[in-house]
Amino acid sequence: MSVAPVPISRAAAAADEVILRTDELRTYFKAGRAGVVRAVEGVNFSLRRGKVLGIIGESGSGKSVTARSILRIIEPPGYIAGGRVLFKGEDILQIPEKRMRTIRGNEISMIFQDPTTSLNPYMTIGGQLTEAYNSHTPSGSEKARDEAVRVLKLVGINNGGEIMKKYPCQFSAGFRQRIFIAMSMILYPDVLIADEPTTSLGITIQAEIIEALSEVQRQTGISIIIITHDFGVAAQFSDDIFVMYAGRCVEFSPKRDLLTRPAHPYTIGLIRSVPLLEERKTRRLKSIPGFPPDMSALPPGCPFAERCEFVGEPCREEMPELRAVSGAHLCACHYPQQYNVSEDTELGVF
Amino acid sequence: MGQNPLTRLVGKISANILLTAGIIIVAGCLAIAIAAPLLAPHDLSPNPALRLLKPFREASFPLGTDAIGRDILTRLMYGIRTSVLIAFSSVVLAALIGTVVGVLSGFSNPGLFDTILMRLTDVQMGFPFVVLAMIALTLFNPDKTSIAIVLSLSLWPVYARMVRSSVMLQKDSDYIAAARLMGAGRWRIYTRYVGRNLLPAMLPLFPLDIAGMVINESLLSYMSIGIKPPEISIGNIMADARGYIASDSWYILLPGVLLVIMVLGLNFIGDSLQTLLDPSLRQKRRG
Amino acid sequence: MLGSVLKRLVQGLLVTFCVVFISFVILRSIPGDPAKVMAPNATPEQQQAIRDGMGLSEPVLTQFRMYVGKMLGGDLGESYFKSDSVLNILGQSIPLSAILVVFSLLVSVVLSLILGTIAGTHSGTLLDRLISSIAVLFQSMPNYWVSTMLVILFGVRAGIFPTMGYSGAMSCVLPVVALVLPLTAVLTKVIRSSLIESYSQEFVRAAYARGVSRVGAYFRYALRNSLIPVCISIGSQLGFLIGSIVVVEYVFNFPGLGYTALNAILRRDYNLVQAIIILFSVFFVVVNIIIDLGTTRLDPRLRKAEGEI
Amino acid sequence: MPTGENSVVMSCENISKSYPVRKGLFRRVAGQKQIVRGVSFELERGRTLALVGESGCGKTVLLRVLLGIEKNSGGRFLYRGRNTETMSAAEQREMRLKVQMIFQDTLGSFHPRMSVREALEEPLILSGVKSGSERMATIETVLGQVGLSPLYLTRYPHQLSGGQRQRAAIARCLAVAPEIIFADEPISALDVSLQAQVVNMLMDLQDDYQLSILLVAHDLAVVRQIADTIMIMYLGAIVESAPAREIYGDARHPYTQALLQAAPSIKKGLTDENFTVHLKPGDLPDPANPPSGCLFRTRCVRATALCAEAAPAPREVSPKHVVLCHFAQE
Repeated sequence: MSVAPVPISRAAAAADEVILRTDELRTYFKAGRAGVVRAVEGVNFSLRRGKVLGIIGESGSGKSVTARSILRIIEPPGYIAGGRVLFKGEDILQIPEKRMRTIRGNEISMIFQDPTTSLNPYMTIGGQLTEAYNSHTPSGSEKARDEAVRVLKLVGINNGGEIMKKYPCQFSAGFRQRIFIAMSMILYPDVLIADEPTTSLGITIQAEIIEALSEVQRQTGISIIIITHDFGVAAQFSDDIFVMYAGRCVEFSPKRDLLTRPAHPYTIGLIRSVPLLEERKTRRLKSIPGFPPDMSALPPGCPFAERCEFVGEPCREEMPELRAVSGAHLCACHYPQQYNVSEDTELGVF
Repeated sequence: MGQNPLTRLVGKISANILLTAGIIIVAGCLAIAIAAPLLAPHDLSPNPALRLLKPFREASFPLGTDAIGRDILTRLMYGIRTSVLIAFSSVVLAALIGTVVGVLSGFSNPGLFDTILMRLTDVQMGFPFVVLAMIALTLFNPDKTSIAIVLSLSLWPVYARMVRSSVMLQKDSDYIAAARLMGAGRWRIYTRYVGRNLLPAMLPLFPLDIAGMVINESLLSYMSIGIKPPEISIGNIMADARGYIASDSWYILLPGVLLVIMVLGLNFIGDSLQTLLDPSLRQKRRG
Repeated sequence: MLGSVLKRLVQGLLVTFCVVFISFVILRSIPGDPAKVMAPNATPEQQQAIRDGMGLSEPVLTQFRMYVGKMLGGDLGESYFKSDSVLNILGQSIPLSAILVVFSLLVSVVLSLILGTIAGTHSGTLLDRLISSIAVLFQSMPNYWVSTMLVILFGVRAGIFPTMGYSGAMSCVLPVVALVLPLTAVLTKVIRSSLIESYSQEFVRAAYARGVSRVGAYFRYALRNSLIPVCISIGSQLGFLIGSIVVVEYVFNFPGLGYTALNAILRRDYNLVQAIIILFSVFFVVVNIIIDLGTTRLDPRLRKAEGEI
Repeated sequence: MPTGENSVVMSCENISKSYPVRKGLFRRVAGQKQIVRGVSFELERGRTLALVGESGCGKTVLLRVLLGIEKNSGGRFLYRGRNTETMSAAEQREMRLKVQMIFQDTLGSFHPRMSVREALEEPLILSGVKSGSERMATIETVLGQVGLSPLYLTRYPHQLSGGQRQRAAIARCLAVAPEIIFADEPISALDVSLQAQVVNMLMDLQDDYQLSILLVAHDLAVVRQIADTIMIMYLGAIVESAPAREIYGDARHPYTQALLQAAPSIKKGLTDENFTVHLKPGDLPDPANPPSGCLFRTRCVRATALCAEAAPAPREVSPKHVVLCHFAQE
């Protein structure tokens, strides 16, 4: 593959073209002798070219497993149990491992949650930065170095040459995450998956990192999947939002629809309980009762039924399918709600 | 993280098989050690008529006889008795000394006292055990007590270091801070909080170290600086057998095999406990 | 860098000095009189003369001062029995032991790297369990017994290798084998578990995610990051190896350092014992310094803590 | 909401904490690493004081100093008007029980080999409740207060979920009927759907028992609902301190403004606001080697030559609203 000398904006080329789509993706983990934890159970979403898709979920909801399944880096006892991942129209779950390796880092790359553990402490920054380049395009270390310096500039690091000789421990966590972003951008992939890239960082550093990501996106037109548990991050950064709960998809929609008229009780509950900077009408927060379910012993039916205030008969028996509420707004609920954030008198912020 | 649940599962199963095997072996050895005088088929008097009787020939001397006609099975039973006694007491002694030193050292870290104690363990651990034991055993009369002391001398630094690192890790933990805030005194923190984590950490070490001490004791006796006849140890049976390697090599094989089985049983238990108790193998869930 | 070397050297010197002093005092209090061992039939006056000649009549502290004075001048005294200088005796036995150490270490490291890698990359499989079980088995075999078995199998029965004394390179084969078996077992276990630990790290997953192959991940991530624990354990095994050498040399009557040490102790050959003890502790201190500095060099985080980078 | 006259239950004056920096062969002291720089505040009965700062700003060290886990290097603190240093041992014991702490890492704050029941009994035993049945009664009461089923009593900490453990931790504090609770990021490790539960619970308990809470957090959204007064910490110093409403409506310190700007929010998402950080790029300065003049100037977008020369003095821009900035009035 050749690298475009100057990354051109690919977003304009084909608006609304779907670059990556999952279709009933299922990833399970073997547990015990016969047990299986269905960490991801039938996930469907699509990523539009040049857009940002936010995946929101709590810990254990399967959002990281989804990301790793796309790249096929799930390790035993986990395994992809079924479904398809269509990348540029081709099911990449079916291609041989050897070809998959040419996709990883080259066409789809990934950023991890904690930059203090996702960089090898014993390897220089340069060694890790150029690794993807060298393993995909054997064109000499000189060239790789130049590319690395260029891509470091992209994330706002101007003294790249100097930095490459150093080790990860010599930099702060926020800076390491910047380096990691540069590393995953070195081959200008089409898709970048960011798995909670700011969760372990402070507020201002989080903002800096996401600013850097937006800048990368603006300059290269890359499509991004950002995985987060923070509704605010998803709301500000993404174009589409996908909500996961207990390994299932709950709601998937363009951002504005989802934020103003969420249809799934879980999404509504989240939006109403998120801590806000703005003043609310009531002092108490509206909270979702109960605890997230134990993934190794999920009851049949909708996993949210236990905590849902609108629960009905079918909820405990049958998992609802993802259906259109309006246009591109999909929701998996037997009783999708007619709720409008701006009319919520208890919230009274929007 | 990814491999851990599987590793853990397989580890658990294989640990259990090995654990069971280990427990059976060790229980057998213990039973023999305790009841040797009752179980032994013969007494220990020499019988020149039965010199170097080969094993598996005669039902009443299943493992043969030695150079002066004593039943080898009987002698091995008494040998196990000596081994178990000495190895067990030396490990207990070493663990006691090590715990005291480790706790003191850990709580005084950083400080001169800690530095001195740790350098001391350095010296101790670096010095070849055999040379140390030789010097010590020429200094004292080699009987069971002095051998046990010499053995524990080589072992206590291991415990001291382990306890020290555990104490240092716990010293700054939130749960110790929480206990202090609730008004727990120093003594209560040592016994109820720090101590509670020490024993489980030491547990897998006990069988492993007992195994090591069994070997070391037999080594000393084999080199004629440990248990001296007429007292019996597996080591001095082998020392005796050494004179007959050319003509009767089975003689040295038997006690050796017994020793290996015993040590293997102890190592199985130790390894399995380590796998079962290892917190790093604990399954983590991921979102 | 220089500061930390200096610090460790000072600490090491102190440790060595303590060892020398303690062993000097202990050796002098061992019951048994060299004069009586050397000249059992001499009159008490003659024995006293021997003692005076060796300086044994002086108080222990005075003896120690004299000893250290000579030692710093490079004189470790005469052996009481071999009528040769201690330095000469050591000069003959050290190379023989060194051969054993170097070869057994080399063979063990290579073997355990192969076995440990197989077990570590196939953790949980039958193969892994097989290798691990064999490792436990060899760990459970006492050195001296293995040596004796080797003597029986290859020496007495087959007559392939010499089993007693030193008569050329072939004499080293069996002692090296006896040393290699348990050492390989221990190192295999260490390499296996540190590989598993490295593989569980997030950065290995990150490497896979950017298209690094399994082989690349093994060399650049798993193996490289296991080096430090493996080096540390080789260091601690060296101390253990020295102990094993004494035993193995005893069984094979191999005239190396360990054999010399044992005989010297049995004969109350103070000067020789003392010199060997000094040698052991210096060796140990040096090995520790090398390991310490090596791990610091290898680990950028430690280098940062030391203020090097 | 507590009304009427406010009584100060705890106050501290000019608390500082520094660690010696050792160097060289003989570990001689080469300098001081100042982690906490002259922090003063008053905690009122039934009120919540929030301490907000990013990781590395010294807020956890400040808490540890306040709790006596570490010794302060300067300043003093008063419990109900009495200097804690000159207190008698008995008074100190009494104070210990009245001040309890909720740790950030709930798993780490429980002994891994103690069951929930043992952990909850511990403070009761230490506060001198001799009878076992009395202790059990108290434990059942506090479990009810935090909404945790007594079924969990036999479990070990690692067998509980994060939310359950946080409840158990709060129950452990409540067992000794404290007056003051120090909460170190009590919800930052929790899932979003559980955060609201815990915040609500803290507010309920505060209303019921007139608890005073010192809440440490790293972002301003979390403390929005519960805080009465907010202090913003940077590099060990309080850069702005004000009643909560003023922090959100009229922040004066550039760092506070940057924090507000950087906090993600759904509302900003709806108005298509991008992420922006009003900070100069760079890292938090090394506490052993702080910048001259104003501590914040290396990151401050408004910094001038004056800021490098002189450290700003605290200014009260409106009642109880104190700012540590040369340009606080603008």
